[in-house]
This record gives sequence, structure tokens and C-alpha cells, in this order.
Amino acid sequence: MVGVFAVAAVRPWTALAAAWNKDAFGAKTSADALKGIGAVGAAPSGDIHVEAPEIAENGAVVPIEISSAVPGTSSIAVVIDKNPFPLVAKFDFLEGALPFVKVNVKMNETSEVRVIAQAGGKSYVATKEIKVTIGGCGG
Amino acid sequence: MRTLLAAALVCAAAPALADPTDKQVEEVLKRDLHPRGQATMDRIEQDELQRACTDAHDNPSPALAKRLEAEQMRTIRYPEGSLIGDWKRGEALAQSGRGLTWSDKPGAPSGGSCYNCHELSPSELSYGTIGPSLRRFGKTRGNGPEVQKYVYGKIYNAKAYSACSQMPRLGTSGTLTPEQIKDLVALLLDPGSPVNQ
Amino acid sequence: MRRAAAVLFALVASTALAQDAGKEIRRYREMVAEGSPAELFELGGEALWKRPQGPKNVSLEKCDLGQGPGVVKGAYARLPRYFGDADRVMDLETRLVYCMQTLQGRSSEEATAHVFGTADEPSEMESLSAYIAGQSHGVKMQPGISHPKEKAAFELGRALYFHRTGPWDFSCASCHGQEGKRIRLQELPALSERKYAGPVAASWPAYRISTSQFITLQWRMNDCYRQMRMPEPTFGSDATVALILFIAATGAGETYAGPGNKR
Amino acid sequence: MAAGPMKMRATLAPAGYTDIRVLMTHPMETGQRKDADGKLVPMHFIQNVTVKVNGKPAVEAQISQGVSRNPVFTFRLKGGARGDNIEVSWIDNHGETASIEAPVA
Repeated sequence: MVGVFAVAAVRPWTALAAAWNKDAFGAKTSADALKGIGAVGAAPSGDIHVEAPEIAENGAVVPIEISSAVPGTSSIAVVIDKNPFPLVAKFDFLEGALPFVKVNVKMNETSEVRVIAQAGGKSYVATKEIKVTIGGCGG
Repeated sequence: MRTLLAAALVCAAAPALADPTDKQVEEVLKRDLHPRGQATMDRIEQDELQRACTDAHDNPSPALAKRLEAEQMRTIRYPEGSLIGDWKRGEALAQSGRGLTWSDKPGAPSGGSCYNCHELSPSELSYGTIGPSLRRFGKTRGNGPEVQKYVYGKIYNAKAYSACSQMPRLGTSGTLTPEQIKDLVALLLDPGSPVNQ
Repeated sequence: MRRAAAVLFALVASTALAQDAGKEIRRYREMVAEGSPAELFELGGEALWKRPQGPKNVSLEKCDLGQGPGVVKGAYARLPRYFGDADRVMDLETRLVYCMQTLQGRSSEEATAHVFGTADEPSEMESLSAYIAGQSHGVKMQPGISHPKEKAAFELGRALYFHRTGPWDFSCASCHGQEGKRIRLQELPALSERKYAGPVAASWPAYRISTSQFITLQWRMNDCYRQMRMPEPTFGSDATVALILFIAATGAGETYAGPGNKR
Repeated sequence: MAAGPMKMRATLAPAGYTDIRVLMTHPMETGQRKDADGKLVPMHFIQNVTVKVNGKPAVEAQISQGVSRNPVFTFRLKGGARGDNIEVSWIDNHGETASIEAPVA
């Protein structure tokens, strides 16, 4: 496999004014976080695929791969119930992007992880429990 | 950090040796390790048991094992009264891998490192397998005075029961206090302990 | 995948639950390995290799890692080995310190002041190791085992591996002595056997997920001695190089697959 | 450690989409971790990540301190062609930014 590599150059932020949903990311409960992203009452859906280990030997790095088969998915958000700030990320997929993302997240402890997909003004959710354990000697 | 690359360059002139003896290995350790925190250089000195087990590759003859075990048995001190402490404190001790390293605070209480090698409570999935599973230990073996004495002694000095065991001598080495060992006995034997559920 | 999964060993579990746990942990490690930041350390190490430093203000680009001055490709796969100019067996880090002293004019103290990095302050040594090791990816590992000093280092390494001492009576083999054992959930390869030593040697140095740090075999020896409750091994000392050569030589013939990922 | 190197790989997958994997050097401090001296390390994390294809935004992400240190993301784009220019940039809560560009291989 041949990749293309380049090194970053620090340069001025050129995108449109970067928006960051302070209220949603500052929420301390999943319920408030969901409210913050307009996903109250999300309907459970089998069309959101969450690929993640059931046990993570380190809460500092928990890999999660998400794809949505809900037609017209425009965003995917990750909410971890037991984290101090449950909303971890929200990805908006514009024209040309597939509703897919793989990301490593932190988990303070064993918790339900909710993945929210939004499509056509509606919200859908899939949940998965991930256990966090101690990997090695603990010293 | 202390280094000795320069010194090592000089030491490299030492003659090549096939199959170094325990004494030669000890000399290398004295030269190439340095004290840090509570990990002092006297820890490099092998005692008779360590030397015998090194030489036997942890597989001593039955006669040697019997002699070593008898010597180790004499180091065990049993406290007065009950040998059963508090299993809740025992569970915390079993979880903790702290104690005696150069990065541990000298004088701070040590843990037992039990989960590093043994399965105990069913709720802890992250357990090691160097030692046998201790699930339902009290339930299958009972918790009478003889079993209490055995468990206390085994934790205090595992070598009294198996000369070249890989389990540390947690009492003899001063790692755990008699009170802590009693708490671990409770973790294994108390009917209320999660180990026996 | 180039950074294919970290080395995984058969796991003997006592219960079905533990077997599932083992399977899930393997899956966890595979998923983490796919996005290893080890590559970021390789980039950083390459820049350090080329950066003029020390009293002589020169880079390490002329450092002879055993394949001739400046040859990085495949060099790691031949280490540790005997170096005539230093008249000693050296592993990668020991050799790098030697080059920092001889080429850049740096003191041993300065060159080794910060050899074990943290997430906040990665060490020069660890980044350089990432870069140089990465340049041996796919190369068959053949450390030095023919020179008399290489043979002596191997014998010393083996003796150290089985030498029991310290307040907890540990040798390396206390943990790494039997097949299929683990500490907590961490598998413990029996490094005195070819089939375990090979994949392990081929996966170091590595990115450590739990501490976001890049770690080397010198770090591994140091931290094992810490957990053995022993005094601290001096960086680059003959004892550490001997142990590293013992493991590398035991596993010789494996194709280098790192830099790897550790828990 | 502040912002360091980024690394990106953009490849055309046989299944007909473009696969983008990007690595970022960033501490992603939660504001709850103590340093060696016992002092709280201030919150410092990437807030926005943008993926552009030939100058046009394709993914806009908002992230929190709950993303792991040295973040790595994989994204997928519909179709795509060799040579398409992919640019990934981020900005953190201190206003620091970095970006990386590479053509699809």
C-alpha cells in the first residue's frame, strides 16, 4: 500500500468562522448534550453501525468506527454517558462525504456509548456498552 | 539520570565468559545498576533460596526443595487470634500493584498485586494467569482454622510451600503487614467475599 | 496494513468469559494499531537525525549504525552488534549516544539527560529510535551473534534472564517463563523461546497507548527492573544491551514489523 | 507538547470511495489531569476539524477534550479521483491551527 505523506504547515485558519457548540459540549449529562444538538427523542435504529471493542484495556484510547445507512444522514455524534462531558464529537457530512468516521475517544469508566445520526431533520440512535479495564501491572 | 557509557567502554575490556556464574552476574548487576529511591543496592545480593532456584532453573530436586521449604517455613510468624480480616480491604489490596519500587513512596503501604497473577472476584475481568485461579477458594476448601493457617502462611511466604514458586514472599520480605495479610485471607475465605459468590 | 496489529499470542484462558475478554482485547489492539501515532514519532525522529546539534553543530547523518556511515536503511535489523571502533556490543540507543558523543561532541550526561520521554516531553532518543527502526520495516532481523564479545553478551543476557534476586525474588523468567500466561490482561511472551522472541523483537520500539509515549527496549528493560523491585539499570549499560541481544538473537530471522503498538 | 507534525494518507479504495486517514499531534488536555508537580494542566484541545476536497468542505467536525491525545481520524468520500487535492485543517481552543494537504493516490 502506497500512501501519500506530507507534513503540516501551520497557517491561518481559512475556513468560515469555526463554529463550536459550546452549550452541547459543556453539558454534563447525556440528556443535556442530546438537547444541545437537537437530538431529544432520537429513535433507536439498526441502520447505524458501530464497530468498537466490547472491552478496552485502556480508557485513554477507545477506537470507534461508525457508519450510517440511514438515508440522507447529514451528521453523526458520539455521546458517552459516564464521561464528565458526554458529548465527544459531532461530524457534519457535506456534499461528497460518506457518513463514516473512525475516531479514538477517551472513556473515564465502563459506559454506554450513544451514536446519534441525524437525517432529514430526524435523529436516530444506536447504543453500545464498552467496558474499560486495567491492561497491565497497574504499577 | 546517572549514566556510564564512558565507564562501560572501559569495562568492555573484561574477558568474555561463557555461562557466567551467579557471582559473576551479581558483579555485573552491581556495576550496571544504580540505587534509586528505596531500591537500594543490597537488593542485588541473592539469598540462599534465590541462588538455589537460579541454579536449578526453578526446578529443584525433591530433597533440595524439602530443605528450602523447611527453612522458609521457619520465617512465618502467625499473629495472635483470628487470621480473618476485612475482605473489602483485602479486595483493594489485591487490586493494588504498588510497593517497594523506586517510584513508590518509601513507607507508603504496599498492595498485594494479587490480580496481576490470579483470578479472584468475578467482577474483575482483568486478571493474570501466572498463578492458579482463586475463584470460590473458600467455598471449595472451607474456611476452618487449618485452611486459614495455610492461606496466611502461603501469602506470608509462598516458598515455604513451593521452594521456587514465582510468588513473592509478601510477609517475609516486609511487603505486607500481618493486618494486610489477614485482609487477604478474608478475601479468599470469608463467605461474604465476592471470591466465594 | 503496514502497521499491522501488534504481536498477539495464543491465550490460554480458564473460562469462557475470559476467552471472550481475550478476543475483545485482541480486537481492541488491532483497531488501535490501525491508527498508531508511531508514525508521528518517525517524522519527528527524521527531523532530529538531520538537525545539527552539540558543540560541533553537526547532524547525526554520518553516524555509522553498523552498515557504514549514514546508512539507516536496514541498520536496526542488524542490532545489537559488536562495533570495533567502540570495542563493545551496542544496541541502537547505545550506538546513538556514541554518535552524539563522537560526531556531535556532546557529553554522555547531556546526551542521556532525557532518554525516557513523557507524553508532554517526548525524548530525542525515542523519536530517533522510531525513525531508524522504521527504516528496517520489512527487513529480516539478524543481530550480531558471531564475534566473541557478541557471544559473551548473549551468554550474559541469558544468565541475567534467569537470575532471581530482589525483595520479590524475581527473574525475567518469573513473568516471561511459561507459554500462554498473562499479567492482568497483558500476554507474557516466553522470550527465551524463538517463537515468542521473534515477534516481540520485531515489534519494538513502539507507541505506548496508555501513556501516549514512544518507548524503546532500553525503556522496557528499565521498567521491568523497576517492577522487579530492583535498583535502576544504567542507560546503555552492558547488562541492558546483553538482555536485548539475548532476546533479539533468540528471535533472529523474524521480519521486522515495527515500530509497533503496546498497551 | 504543542502542535507538532500531522500526517495524512488519501487513497482510492477498490470499492470506489476515497479513504482519508489523518494523524495529528496534539495533547488534547481535559483540564483535569495533574502534571508531575501536582498542578492541573489547563484545558487544551482541538475544537474543529475540516476536510476539504479541491477546496470545497466535505466534512466539518466539532470535537471535545474527549477525543484521545494525538487524534487520528478516518473519513470516506464518495468516489474521487487520483490527484484530487485533500486538505485537512484543525483549530484548537487556544486558536492554534495546523493543516496538511496531499493529493489522492
